[in-house]
Amino acid sequence: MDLVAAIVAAHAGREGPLLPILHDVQAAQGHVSEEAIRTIAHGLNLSRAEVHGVVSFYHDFRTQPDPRPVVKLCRAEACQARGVEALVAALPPQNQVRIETVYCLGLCSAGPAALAAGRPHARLDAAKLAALVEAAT
Amino acid sequence: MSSHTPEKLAYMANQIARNLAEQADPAAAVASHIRTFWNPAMIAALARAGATGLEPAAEQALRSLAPDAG
Amino acid sequence: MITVRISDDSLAIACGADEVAAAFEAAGCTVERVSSWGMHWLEPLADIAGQGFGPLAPEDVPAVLAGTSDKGIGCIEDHPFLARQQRFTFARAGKTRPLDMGDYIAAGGWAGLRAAERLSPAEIIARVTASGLRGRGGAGFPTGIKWQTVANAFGNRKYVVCNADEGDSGTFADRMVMEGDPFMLVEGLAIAGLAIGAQKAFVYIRSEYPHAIAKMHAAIAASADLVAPFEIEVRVGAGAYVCGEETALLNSIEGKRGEVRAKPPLPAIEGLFGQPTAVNNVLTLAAVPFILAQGAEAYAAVGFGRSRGTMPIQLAGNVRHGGLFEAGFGLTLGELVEAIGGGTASGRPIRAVQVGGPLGAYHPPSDFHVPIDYESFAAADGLIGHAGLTVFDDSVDMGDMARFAMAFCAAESCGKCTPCRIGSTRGVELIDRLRAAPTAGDAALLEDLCETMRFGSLCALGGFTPYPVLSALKHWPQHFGLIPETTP
Amino acid sequence: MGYEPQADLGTPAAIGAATVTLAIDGRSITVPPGTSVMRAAALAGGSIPRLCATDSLEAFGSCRLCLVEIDGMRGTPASCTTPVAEGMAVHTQTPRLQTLRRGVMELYISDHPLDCLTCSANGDCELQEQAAAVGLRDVRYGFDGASHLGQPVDGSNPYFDFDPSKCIACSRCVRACDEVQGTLALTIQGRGFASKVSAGLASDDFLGSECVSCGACVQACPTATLQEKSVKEIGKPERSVVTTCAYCGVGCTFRAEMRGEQLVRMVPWKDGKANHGHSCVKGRFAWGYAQHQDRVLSPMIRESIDQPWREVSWEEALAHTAAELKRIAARYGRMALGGITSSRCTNEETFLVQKLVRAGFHNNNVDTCARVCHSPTGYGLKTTFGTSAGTQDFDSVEQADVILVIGANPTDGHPVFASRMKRRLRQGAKLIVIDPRRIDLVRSPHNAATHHLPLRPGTNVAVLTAMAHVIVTEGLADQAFIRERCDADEYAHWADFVSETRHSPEFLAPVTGVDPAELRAAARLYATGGNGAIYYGLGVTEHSQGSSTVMAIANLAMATGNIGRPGVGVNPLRGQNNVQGACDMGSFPHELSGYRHVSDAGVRALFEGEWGVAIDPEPGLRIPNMLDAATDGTFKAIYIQGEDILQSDPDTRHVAAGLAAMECVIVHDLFLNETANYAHVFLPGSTFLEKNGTFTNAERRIQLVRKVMEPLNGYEDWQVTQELARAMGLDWNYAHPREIMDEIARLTPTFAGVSHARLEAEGSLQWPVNDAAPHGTPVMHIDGFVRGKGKFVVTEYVPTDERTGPRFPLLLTTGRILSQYNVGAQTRRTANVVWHEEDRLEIHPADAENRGISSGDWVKLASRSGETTLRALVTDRVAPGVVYTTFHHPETQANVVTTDYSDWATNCPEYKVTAVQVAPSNGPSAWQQDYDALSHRARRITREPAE
Repeated sequence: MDLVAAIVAAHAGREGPLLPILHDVQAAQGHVSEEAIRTIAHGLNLSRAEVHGVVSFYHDFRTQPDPRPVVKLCRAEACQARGVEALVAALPPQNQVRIETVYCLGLCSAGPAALAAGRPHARLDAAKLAALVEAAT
Repeated sequence: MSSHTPEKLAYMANQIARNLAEQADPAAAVASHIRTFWNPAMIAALARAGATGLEPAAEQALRSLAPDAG
Repeated sequence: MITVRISDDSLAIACGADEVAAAFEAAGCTVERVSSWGMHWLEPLADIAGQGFGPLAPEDVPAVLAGTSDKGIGCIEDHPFLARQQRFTFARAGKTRPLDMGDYIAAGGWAGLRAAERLSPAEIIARVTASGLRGRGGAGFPTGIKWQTVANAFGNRKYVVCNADEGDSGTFADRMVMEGDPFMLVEGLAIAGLAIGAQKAFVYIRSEYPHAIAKMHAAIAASADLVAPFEIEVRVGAGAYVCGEETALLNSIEGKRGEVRAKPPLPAIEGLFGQPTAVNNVLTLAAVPFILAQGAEAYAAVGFGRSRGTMPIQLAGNVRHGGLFEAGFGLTLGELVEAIGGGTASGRPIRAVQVGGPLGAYHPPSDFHVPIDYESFAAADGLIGHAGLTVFDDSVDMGDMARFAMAFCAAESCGKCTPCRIGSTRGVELIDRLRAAPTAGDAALLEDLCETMRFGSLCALGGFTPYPVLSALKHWPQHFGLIPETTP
Repeated sequence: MGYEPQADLGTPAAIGAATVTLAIDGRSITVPPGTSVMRAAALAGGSIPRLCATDSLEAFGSCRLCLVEIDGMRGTPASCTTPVAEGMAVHTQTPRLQTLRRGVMELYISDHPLDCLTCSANGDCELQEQAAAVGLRDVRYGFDGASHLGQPVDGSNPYFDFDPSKCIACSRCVRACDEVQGTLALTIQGRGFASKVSAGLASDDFLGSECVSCGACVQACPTATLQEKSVKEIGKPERSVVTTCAYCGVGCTFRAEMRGEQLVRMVPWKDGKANHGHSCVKGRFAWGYAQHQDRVLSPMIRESIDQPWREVSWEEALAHTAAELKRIAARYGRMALGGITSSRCTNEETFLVQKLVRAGFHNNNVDTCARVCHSPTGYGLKTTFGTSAGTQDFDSVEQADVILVIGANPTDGHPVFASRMKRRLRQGAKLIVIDPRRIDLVRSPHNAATHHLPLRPGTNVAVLTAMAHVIVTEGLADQAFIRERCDADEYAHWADFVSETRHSPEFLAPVTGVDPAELRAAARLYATGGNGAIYYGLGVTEHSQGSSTVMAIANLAMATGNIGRPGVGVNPLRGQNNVQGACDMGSFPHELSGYRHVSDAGVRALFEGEWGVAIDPEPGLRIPNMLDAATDGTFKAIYIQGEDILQSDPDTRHVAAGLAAMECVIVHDLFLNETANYAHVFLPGSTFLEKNGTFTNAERRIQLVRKVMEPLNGYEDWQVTQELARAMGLDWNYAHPREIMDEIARLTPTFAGVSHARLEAEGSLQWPVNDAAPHGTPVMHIDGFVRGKGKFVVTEYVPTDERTGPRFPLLLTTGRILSQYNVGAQTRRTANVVWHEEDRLEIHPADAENRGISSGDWVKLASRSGETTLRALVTDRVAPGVVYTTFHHPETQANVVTTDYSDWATNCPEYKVTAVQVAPSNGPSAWQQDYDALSHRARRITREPAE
């Protein structure tokens, strides 16, 4: 059985298993491919349109692979109040790291904040953010 | 295969007989069925050919439908 | 051997708590990782026999241990920021190890559930109703009445759903509960289950909170026997702010697109998988163990008007003393951001405070007299929402913030209803056009658009986005070029 | 009738009595609880603007145009999602609401092309209509902002285009696919402003998606986003006529929308009692055959089949035909003539053909294509219940708790009913499927059978008897029902019989191949799961034990008390549009209309009095008997209306031999079909669009067929039959089919109350319609069986004589596919071929592997009757040892392979079980090559100027 089918089988019997499955597939393969969508749809007895609709709704799921490391940078109001937009403007151009905008990491009293490799970072300034991006590559 | 032959009619009668074998009076059931659905020419053709190869219920039915059968 | 208590809250970690803890361990100390006191500007904060030191960096450790550090803040519990609070929900904050069952029990954990187990469902609901507890998610609906509706509804199966998809910028109380006192939430869920006759609870946590997800998983596993046969399951969101809307959240748990459902039917009647469902916010459920353990009166004794009990207020953004401040309703906005928050972190004057997250209004200092309670803020064209206060200094361009409000709505709109789906995009374009070439016509169109979104949208995302936009337009028209910029 | 869209009340009707009174803009109205404010307003004669609401779909609440103000309620609730409440005071037109609605519409139009004048939906566009209704005059946002304009049109579906630039994201198409059709092929992709309708995955187009082209999305679309290509090509319809579909036995009602004499589109009619506004790819779109160039419009004759056809005038054709028939009767006797009525023609036409045989040919040699499909249903249900028809209406399925489908593939064969069944299943009803093949119902998005019993073809009776064994021996029978409603002695006899150990699931498992535990569980579910409803098709009837199987089904229903109320019953799914009607009209050789035996002197007297001729009291020949008699030289002439027996009947070579032995074969059809290769007279037929009359669907529902356009050949089919009768000297003078129906009503007690006038007034009637049931009979046998007591019939399992062996180790079973219909004469002449351009042989991977066969390979399919070649499709839908094919394409010649075995009681052919071998092949079989040559030769036409 292929990996996606195994993930589907592992969640079989749960109530509303689609999101947990998509998370696992994305974690395992880095994205949710059309092939994976077909397998999931078949396994859960959903139409592939439905699964596609769900995958495309949530920003966490990607349909194309992108192996670059990710830095999730909060650009919501509290971090804006603490100057995140100036940091973004000052970031040196690079293409090795995917810098994803998120809206709020819950670190609003200590922004600007980011999440990289599962670890949160707060009180960022231009140097710290640049170092974070550098470290992620 | 030429088909409106006595063999085919006998086959049909036997098939009816086998399917009605569990009825209370199989011979009567077969006779009634044939009487209801068969054209008399078919009954006559079967009767002309005689009872050879017929299931007992079919044979009995044929006798009641065509008393002169050979 | 010195025992050092340092938080493992993700904010503390983000500020370097792990490195500080490692430095103390390297220096031979025993380190206990506890929850955060909520004094975020002091994180990482070390607690050595009740004395606080912070914010620390690893290089500060030798001085702390040598007694020569200038980062001492004295007795933590006597700190004025804490001394002014009334902590019901965050009573254990800073004091217990989040996943230590012994700590939880020693600090009064499970007393609420034990009390509930001796009561009938109707009695539990009666106590919650008597406490005056209102939903802390923003709408402020009385919790007891919601539970009663679910309890009365016909269904083969009923659910409790904890909305832990708090995605409002400027709020973090839910995250602190889940990371700092997860058993309390488990206890609240179990009590809710008893009250409404549910067999199962889902805790829907936004994916941006990995630490909260991990702690909740662990706490649920550790307490499974205590709440059995009631089952609790964590569900992780997938990057959709709109799933904080309760019906979108239910769709998401069901594995569907996080689109908002039209109401009626109310989730209490026809909710998760079509069954009666109590959807409650983290803080609401977290308040329940206190009410059951200490009594409805103890809870209701605090508060202001129809807003009873305490409210965990979150001081965020450009504020000197940011963090969690739990108090009865009724403190004014000005007291909170100036006296308690200490003004801006930048030291510049406050220009605006956004109250209630991205969908909350921007309040100028002239609103600082308004007390924090549901009704007073409604009267001031605002809402308290999750009670997150995001402070901005005078470098902020309120035209930018109005534009951002529309852009955020456009980014997070589920797309189901027209005012939000198209209106938010048109809002961004219109604000750009207005600011490039201000006209009275476009200003009026922006107001019309806000009116269309406010009264036409299916849920609060499109419906409340006009709050920040209109408040910015009203109080800072100069930022839209509608009147000349004046220097005060 | 002018062109006028059907009224739309916005949200579906609530069930129940009108008890809630509210005021809408001061007008008081009383409606059932659960009614939306929107619907109540529409019922009160008002109109609330809306775009996402339509009364075929559940309220959605997304467009936000229908906002209202309600006294005592905060804000502006959406009227579509707000239910009425007693005493509610609703305001639908206030300045605030007008501003809001204009604001919403301004947003819509800011993202919509400004091409109304050149848009194919101009004048038939809800967006345009609503923009006018809310008084939008100006789009102040301008048109420079983000938009969805300029996106490419998806024209992959042959019948409709998808133009995303015109989409308003109301989700009506998505919801129609979900709620109405139940395929869930569509979704909204992305979110927010980027929300976009998507068929399947991002890389799918409509044709490549799971879409079955039912048209529900097109129907639901309020703009020109999803629109029929025909509307774009021909233009907006100018007039319309409501008529009944001529495809399957569901009997959908459509509005044929016309521009001049050109059909623009077929739109399912919401008031159609069988389809409630739904449709399938055939009825909705596959009507192009009606004007196909292959239609033969002039009569043709020839002396022998090796000659080319000669076009002649109608007069000559009819005079020649009458002379031939008279000559043959004179030379060979009256029994040498016969006729076949068509299940595709109207009741009136069918009635005339059988009347021609009985009154003009002076014998009862009339049969119908139901012989080869549902004759066992007639026999089996008449024997057990007393009526040769299904017991329920289609609406009944909405109250079923357990649905047992045996030998039917509703999603392909009866798609519109299947959608309703699937909706009921999504609501929680349980499903049992008994079928050798894993049909779509067994598992498709959002529904799955609780039990699938993949039996070995030919063992239906054994499986059903084993189910009865479980029900009786486990004490699950409904004793009260049996005591009150059934013959006690017969029940006791039957109960003893089924209780025998030899009928246990375990004992029969080696025969049936069905897991005994699964069979027991299925039997328990059917017996105890609430309302149990059985639906069956040709997988039941087309067996040597077809009649026994029908009776075994009836036995099960009676034993469990599942008869005589909504939600239960025994429901044959009829293949062709008028199978029920053709049978009702006296098309069988042994009975007159209304299923009365020719031997009944009283009945004959009635007909003899009306027709003025003596009726032969003896049963005539059935189709296979006629063909047998032809090969024996005693049967010489046949009039075949609207049936292609050469392609559709089994054992093609035998059929060909029979036809070739006749002296006058008269084919009355739209096209030069396969049977016409053996014909001497060809009489052009008319399509259902060209005639008046009635069809009777599978639920006994009689519905009007209305003439939409003039017959291209000049005559409706009933007129041709009448002219032939007159040429033979009969004094027939019907001016309109309504007069034929009046005669049917006079002669047929179950039709006593039927007339075209009543059908016009009431839409449809389900027979019996008579003094006892003046408004018809949706559910039969409510207070008692038509025959009195229900009759349990012992159904001994007698295996078919068709056996697998070393030469023919596999079992072939046949069926149909959604996009094609029967022999394909109609659907092959439409764009439906894109979905099914050839018949394929489904074979299990293990069997394919053993034979070195891959999907797409040509294979030889051989039985003791003959062999043919076709391409393989390797799939585990079929069990090992079983192969399957459809028979829609004449090239396939699937019936060369089927045998002459047939049902013991009715001679319905055993299409569903043929022992075969499959082997790789290089090309067509010898028969296919010979036939192809003959077919080519036989279709030559010499065109001489007529007259």
